[in-house]
Amino acid sequence: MPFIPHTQEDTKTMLDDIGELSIEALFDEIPEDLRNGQLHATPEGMSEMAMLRLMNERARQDVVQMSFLGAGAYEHHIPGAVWELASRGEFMTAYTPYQAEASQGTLQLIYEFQTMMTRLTAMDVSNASVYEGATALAEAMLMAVRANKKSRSKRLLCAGNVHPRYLQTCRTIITNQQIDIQEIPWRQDRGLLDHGYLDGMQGEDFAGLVIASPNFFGGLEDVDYLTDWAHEQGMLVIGVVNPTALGILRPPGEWGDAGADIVVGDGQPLGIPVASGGPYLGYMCCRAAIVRQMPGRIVGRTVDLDGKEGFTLTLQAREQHIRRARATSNICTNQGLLVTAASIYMSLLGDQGLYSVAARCHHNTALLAKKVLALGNVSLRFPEPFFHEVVFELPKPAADVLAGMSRQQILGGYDLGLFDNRLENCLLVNVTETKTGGDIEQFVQSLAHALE
Amino acid sequence: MPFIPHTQEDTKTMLDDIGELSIEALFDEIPEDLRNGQLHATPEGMSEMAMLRLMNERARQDVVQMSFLGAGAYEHHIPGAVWELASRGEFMTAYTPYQAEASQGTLQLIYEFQTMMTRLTAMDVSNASVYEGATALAEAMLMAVRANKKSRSKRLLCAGNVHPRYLQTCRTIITNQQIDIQEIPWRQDRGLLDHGYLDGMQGEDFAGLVIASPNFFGGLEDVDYLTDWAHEQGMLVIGVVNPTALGILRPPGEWGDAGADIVVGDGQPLGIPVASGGPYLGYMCCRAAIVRQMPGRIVGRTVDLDGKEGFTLTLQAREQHIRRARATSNICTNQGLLVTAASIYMSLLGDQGLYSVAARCHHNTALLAKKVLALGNVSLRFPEPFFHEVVFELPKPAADVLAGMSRQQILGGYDLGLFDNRLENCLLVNVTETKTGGDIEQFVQSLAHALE
Amino acid sequence: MLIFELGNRDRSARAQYEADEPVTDIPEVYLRSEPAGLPEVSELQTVRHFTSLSRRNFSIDGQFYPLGSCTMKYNPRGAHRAASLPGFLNRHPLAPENHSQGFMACLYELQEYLKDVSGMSAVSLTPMAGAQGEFAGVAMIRAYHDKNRDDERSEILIPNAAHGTNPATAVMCGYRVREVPVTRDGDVDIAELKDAVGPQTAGLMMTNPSTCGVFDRRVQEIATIVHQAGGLLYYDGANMNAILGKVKPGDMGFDVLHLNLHKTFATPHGGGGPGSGPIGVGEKLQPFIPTPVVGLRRVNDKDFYYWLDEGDIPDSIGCLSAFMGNAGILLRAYAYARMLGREGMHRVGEYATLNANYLAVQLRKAGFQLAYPDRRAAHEFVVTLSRESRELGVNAMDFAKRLLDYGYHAPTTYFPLLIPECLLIEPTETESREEIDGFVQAMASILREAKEDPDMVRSAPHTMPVKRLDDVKAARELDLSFTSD
Amino acid sequence: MLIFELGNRDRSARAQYEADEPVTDIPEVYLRSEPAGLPEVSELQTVRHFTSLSRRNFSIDGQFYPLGSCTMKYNPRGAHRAASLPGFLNRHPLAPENHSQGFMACLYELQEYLKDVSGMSAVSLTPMAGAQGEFAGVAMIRAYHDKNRDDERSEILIPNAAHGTNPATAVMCGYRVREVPVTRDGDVDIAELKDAVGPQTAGLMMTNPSTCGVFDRRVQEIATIVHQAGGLLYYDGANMNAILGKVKPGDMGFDVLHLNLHKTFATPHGGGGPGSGPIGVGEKLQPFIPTPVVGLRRVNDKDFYYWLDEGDIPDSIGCLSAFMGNAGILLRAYAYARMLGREGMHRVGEYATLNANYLAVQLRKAGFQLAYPDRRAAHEFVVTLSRESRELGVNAMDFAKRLLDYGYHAPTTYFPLLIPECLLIEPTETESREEIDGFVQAMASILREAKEDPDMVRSAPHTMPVKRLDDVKAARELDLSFTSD
Ligand SMILES: Cc1ncc(COP(=O)(O)O)c(C=O)c1O
Ligand SMILES: Cc1ncc(COP(=O)(O)O)c(C=O)c1O
Repeated sequence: MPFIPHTQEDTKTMLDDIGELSIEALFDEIPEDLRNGQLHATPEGMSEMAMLRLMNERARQDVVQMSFLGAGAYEHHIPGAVWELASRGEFMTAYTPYQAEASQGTLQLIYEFQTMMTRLTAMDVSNASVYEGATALAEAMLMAVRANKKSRSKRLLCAGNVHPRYLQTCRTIITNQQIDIQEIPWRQDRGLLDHGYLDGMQGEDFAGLVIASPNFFGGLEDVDYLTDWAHEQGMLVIGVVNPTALGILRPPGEWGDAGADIVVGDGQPLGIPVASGGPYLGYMCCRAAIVRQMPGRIVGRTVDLDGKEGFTLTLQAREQHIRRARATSNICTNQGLLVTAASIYMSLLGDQGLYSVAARCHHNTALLAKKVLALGNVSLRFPEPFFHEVVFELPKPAADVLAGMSRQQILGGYDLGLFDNRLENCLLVNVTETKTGGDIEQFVQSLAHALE
Repeated sequence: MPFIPHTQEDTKTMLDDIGELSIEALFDEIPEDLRNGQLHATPEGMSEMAMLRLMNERARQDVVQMSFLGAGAYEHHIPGAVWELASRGEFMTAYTPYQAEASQGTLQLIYEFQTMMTRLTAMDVSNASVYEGATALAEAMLMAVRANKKSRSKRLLCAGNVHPRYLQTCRTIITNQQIDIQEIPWRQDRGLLDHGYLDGMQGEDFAGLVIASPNFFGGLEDVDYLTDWAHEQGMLVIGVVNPTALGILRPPGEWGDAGADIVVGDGQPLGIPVASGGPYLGYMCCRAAIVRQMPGRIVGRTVDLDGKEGFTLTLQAREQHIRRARATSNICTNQGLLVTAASIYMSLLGDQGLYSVAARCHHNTALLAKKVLALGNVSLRFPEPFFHEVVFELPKPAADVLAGMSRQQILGGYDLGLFDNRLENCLLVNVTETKTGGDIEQFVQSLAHALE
Repeated sequence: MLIFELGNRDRSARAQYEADEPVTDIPEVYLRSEPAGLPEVSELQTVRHFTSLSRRNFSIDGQFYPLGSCTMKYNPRGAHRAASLPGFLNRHPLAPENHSQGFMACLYELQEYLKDVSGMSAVSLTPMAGAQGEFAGVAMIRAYHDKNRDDERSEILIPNAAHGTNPATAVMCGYRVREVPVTRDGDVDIAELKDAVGPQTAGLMMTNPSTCGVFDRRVQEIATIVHQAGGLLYYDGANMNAILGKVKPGDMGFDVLHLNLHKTFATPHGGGGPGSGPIGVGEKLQPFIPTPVVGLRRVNDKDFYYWLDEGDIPDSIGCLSAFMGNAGILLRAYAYARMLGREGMHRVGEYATLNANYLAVQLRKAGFQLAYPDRRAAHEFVVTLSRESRELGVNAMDFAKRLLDYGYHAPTTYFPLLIPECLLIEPTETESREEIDGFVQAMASILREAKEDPDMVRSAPHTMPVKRLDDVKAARELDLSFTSD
Repeated sequence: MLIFELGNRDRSARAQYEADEPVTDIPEVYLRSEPAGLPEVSELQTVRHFTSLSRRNFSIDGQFYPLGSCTMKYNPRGAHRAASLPGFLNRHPLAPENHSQGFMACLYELQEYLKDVSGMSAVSLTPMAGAQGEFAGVAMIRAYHDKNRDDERSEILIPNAAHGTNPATAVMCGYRVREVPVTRDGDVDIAELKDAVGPQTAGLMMTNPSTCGVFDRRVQEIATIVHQAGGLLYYDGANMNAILGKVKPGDMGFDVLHLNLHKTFATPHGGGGPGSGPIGVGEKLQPFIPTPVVGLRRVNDKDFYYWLDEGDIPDSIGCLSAFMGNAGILLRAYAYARMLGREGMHRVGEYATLNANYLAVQLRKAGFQLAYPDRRAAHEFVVTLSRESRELGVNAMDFAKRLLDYGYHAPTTYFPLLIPECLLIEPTETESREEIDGFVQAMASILREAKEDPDMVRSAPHTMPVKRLDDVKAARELDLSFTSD
């Protein structure tokens, strides 16, 4: 039987030992009228060979186009070693490291991951991941409400130019707890947050302020101003940051005078394929003072009975399996394997490598922008600086242009009309280090063609 | 530097310790005029990313057609677990198990492989592999000459319907030692060896007789008759056998009254992709009495100082690293990783699985033959039984038909005109378990079309 | 050794990137002034380091791993390969639908299979783990009551044996939690339940078979009681492996549920994730289902799969992540479902149950005490070591740690909370009789050791990379990231 | 436990095949009457068994592996992935040329690069390991003399330090072997060579740098002597890593050589293979090159790669296998060559040499005796422990075994044969200074232990899965396959 090792003889011996004649008898406590597991929609089983053939056909059916689409998921080169190592059975088929002595590998790895993330963000503490970027932001909002002792508010200010689905996800999650999100509008001319709007909020009680930089448009906010302003108002600052960008950008721990309080984002760019949407990993970092409000698992270094260094899950009193209804979150299973991949990725790249990747993404995006602008009928919707995403204002709806480019097997970007109907003619384009000069040229020609 | 960990500081410290100022100085014993390693044809280096992009393009450039081509390399379903396990670093990046205590994994695995191969072939002993099927046959011929104490001959009789490249390879290798191969013709009407020809050889001194069954045409020889005849003549019998076939066919250890003396073949069908030609693995089995004439590595089970079971390379006095000029062969590196894959494959399938695979190959081939014959203008070149390859006689040259089928992205088989110009209109077709009824239908239609 | 200690300034795996010109067109104020301090190691050092870390882990591939409630069964490599096909891995989540038909066909069919096994009328695959499925489910219950302007309902009932995520979820959804005790034989105490329900009851969350390892025989009565009080019933499907293909939660009367694909559908746990927790709903809750969902329509006489979004499901509780969930896990589960097929699903529940009952019987014969000796084991069961703890001073944790020395991962310890000194043991259907027998022998040996040399058991493990760790120090002197001074 | 001992009649990994109807249309006389006795295990048992076996191995991914003459360097995973692309793996070796252009382009370019680094005028990639390369080379030498009707040449000269494959190969090609001694400083003894050459000399096989780890300074003189006697020179390229991108064997005067791609070009050794041993030839031997070779011509103004076969190379010694060699290894080597590029190749030789000299110097400082103290180490060098063996009774094998306990694979022991109690040590360029320092420390510790507690060293290893094995029993009471009675 597929995946079941029992021979007929095994089954018989085992039933003899139990003292029953049939497996069916073992279900005798289940009310008779419930015992009807008849399956109708499920087809007959197939061998691995037939299944792989089917999946191969399905996978091949979807032509993967040359992609300039980012908008929250980014195509990067993933070193061959990353998944060769991460797929080792000992990583892939282990459970959460509840038995520390038998899970030192995973535990040390998480400790190293935490270290890498705190260094990248210049924060004190990292957890062992949450689901992905949007849920990380939702957890950060809840955390800010819990952690902000100065504020009694259940309201948060949030950048209107954070990834729109992040905001939607946060709404889904936190409104159940009667927490309100107030959006900060972005300036039509710059794509950046409207500081004037903040002036109007002066003195109101909010638990926290969410800043995304790079924001959804790829632009860089005045994070120092925003951070200091929020801190003056007694708010906690939550930064939402693409980790690749931190290869070149100033880390949120250094924003303003005191740095951000919580930093979250999606770790997907760190060695994880775009993979149709997941699994990715949400990362979360914070200042030491508020670690007890952090959701999710955290690994600490300690010693064993002999005084030897070892690693273990710690501060578990924050978690649902100990604290139940009083836990910081209901999260249990997180994204362990992706943490493994991201750790290997960061180890292979190191500071220089991540700098080079980020710089190449930026250079490529700038090069593409230059060439696109040279077409004449396209302009930059928002001024520089941008990181690796840029918004073009087209002479016609982005949706039509994308359809045209798609016919040339190019996935040209994200139609910002979906985000805001004032941006109907705007295209959000991402260029990573995977693109060559030739690819960029192809994009420009395809765009020109689609604009004709 | 790619793959080299040295920082500038490392290099400097190390040179200081050596007492030199530059790496170049370390080459000072090499005559000056030789130190010109200038490379001209080698391009500049590229990153892994760029290399993978290039290789992806190259790999995609070659459309892989639906293939009915066997002729020595067979497409089978390879369970996902096979290479997931075989690619583990501990298997893949280990050397030959010279330090037995630190290589018990590989050593036990080879012992298990040896056991599987002896059971499959019903022979006493297996070695740990040679390069592939053709060289295995060459080694077997040399071995027969050494091992046959009754014969002083340096001549061998070899089936003319063994894989033609096997025969060529043997010629390349053994003629240097003034060993002669005499081909036994195959009968034009049956594709099987001409027993009448053997009658003519009665009484001549040959060291061995090579029988392939299934032979190159997929047909099954009268192995009992041939084996007994050869033994009566004082020859050793060398069987060449596709291991998949042994899922259903009588093993060479049971041929005739005494069984074959040496059995070889290519282990590729056991979990190894066709992979453009290699690496595969040559397997070699023999009777216990002549194990000391076996080339290549052999693992034995023994005990350690504490009496605990362990595994080690044994009978090394046969091998070049000990015996040098008096070794049984010059082979050193063999096909270890492929042995690993084949062992995992055989473990996953077991007797029932290998039976089922072999049976499905045969049924599929028989089904295809039936449908092809129904076309009316094609006939079977040779009568049944066949295993999983069959020869069709077409109304026009096979080369033309193949070209026609290729336009429909079907690799229709092997043009036997390349093998023997009397078979110009003959097509050798292989069907394995990977083909569905629909695939077979497609073949038939494509063939019909190409014959129009 | 930590990877940071292996490093050396300026070292890195240089084949992995082309060193690039510095960024000068972004004003300096935006830029990093110092390197972050990522590891500085070569490619070989990286490979060796993570290879070596992996070897310090127990895993299904390495060990029998009878962790109760976690369903640690074999993770088919074929499913892994299927999900790793480049066509799936390189597909952007926002790729247009007409370039996503193969992928979406898999998801659509998976939705159908999950409806089939759960007896529900709609499924959303988007939750990324069991806990997120629970969240979605309870949020739907809330949305349902809200829609009905039934604002008084502020409480979720949860049996006290429940998994921690259940109460935590209820609170995340803004509810109070009221625990309902279970009786001595592990079923929910009906009398207490009747006392507890009322107009304040939003719903009840329940796992069946429960984390006590028994199937609640009165589940239909429970459903009636809660429904009559106007509450809805949430089914925590983490234990679905016990009854897969045998019983459907929909038939028991549940309104909403989640399934843990990383348990029942054999996707790898990855050392803590990723998971996937699709939810299924009955008709009442269908309008509230989280987005996106894959829909199917006919276009030009061909099947066309499309995304149902907020526009299509206006009362949806909304989305739960930036994209559509843990696609790769869904593909693995789909592949597994196809390999099992109808009969295979039936067998999962059957042999999981057979193995659990066999193991329970053998442990009882070996002298261990079952927490519910008169009950059938579902796919898991509870052993209590309170007698051993009392009489020999060797407790459940000691047994657990000593098992590691025998090469077995420990069962879940001290859960469910209501049973003292307990081990929750789940062998799963993919383990052989021989493996189970080996485990029984190890347990019997430890029992002998506990009598003859209790200190040895109390100080176990002895063969792991570390001995027992100082958890108090870990929590008191927090060391959560490496600083090299 | 052997996999056969895990099994249970009728068990198997049933997802892996569809049980099929018996074969009835083949007469029974051809059919197997009894099952073979392959393992009968489940998929999980298989995965667990082979995972566990793998963990009983040292490997580059796990350990520093300074096995002299074997060039155990990092095997880039990127190259592995490149060669594992489905387009390459699923391609049939006899697929038509017009469906093989991408694959053949890689091979063609690899031929060009190997010509470039070796200084030869043609390359054939078909030999499947070093030894088969040697075979092809010596067979070509034979074919050359035969073609010239120079039938008296019956002897191949080989320095006594040579690798065992060299003499074994000469014999396989029908030659007698005559050993030429090396001098005390490791170079071939020119006087002895002059004595040895003559009209019977077919050629000389030589490794340079030699397996003594030194570069023969008079290689050009040697070439002249052999050439003047009418012999040809074979270069065993197993040690090419030492001089890659620095010196070309063609410039030294060699007529034919092989390269071990599984050494110099970093393809994985796989626990004993596969390898690849392309051969390069100068103009004299070009007509005899083994087939197939990839050729390039222009067709319709486009590059077209095609196979050169016996028809194109009529004097070829012929083919060496059923198809065209270990394609997958060639692809890996090609990927590696592309990543290294021109400068990268230069660096390989440089840093391999730097590491070897550094390690030699540090070991000398730690009190060890180098076999050739006055010579530069090439990429490897020889330590002799004859003093330790004499004075402390701890020999080279004891050091080797004790190193395993320290987590280092042992260097090559007792080779080259002419140096007593020796270790042949090759660190390769991919190891870091820290790793090398760690090895030196381990050697120094063992030296200390050898003085203080020699029995402990003599009975090493102590931490491996087994202690020293009884090789005599293994050879006397042959147990080469498992029989369950
Ligand atoms: C009974 C039960 N419910 C819920 C969960 C939570 O599932 P997840 O870890 O996927 O969030 C678990 C997981 O351990 C569980 O065992
Ligand atoms: C010097 C030398 N020559 C030849 C060989 C033989 O190469 P292969 O093992 O690839 O056949 C080796 C391999 O160990 C070697 O070290």
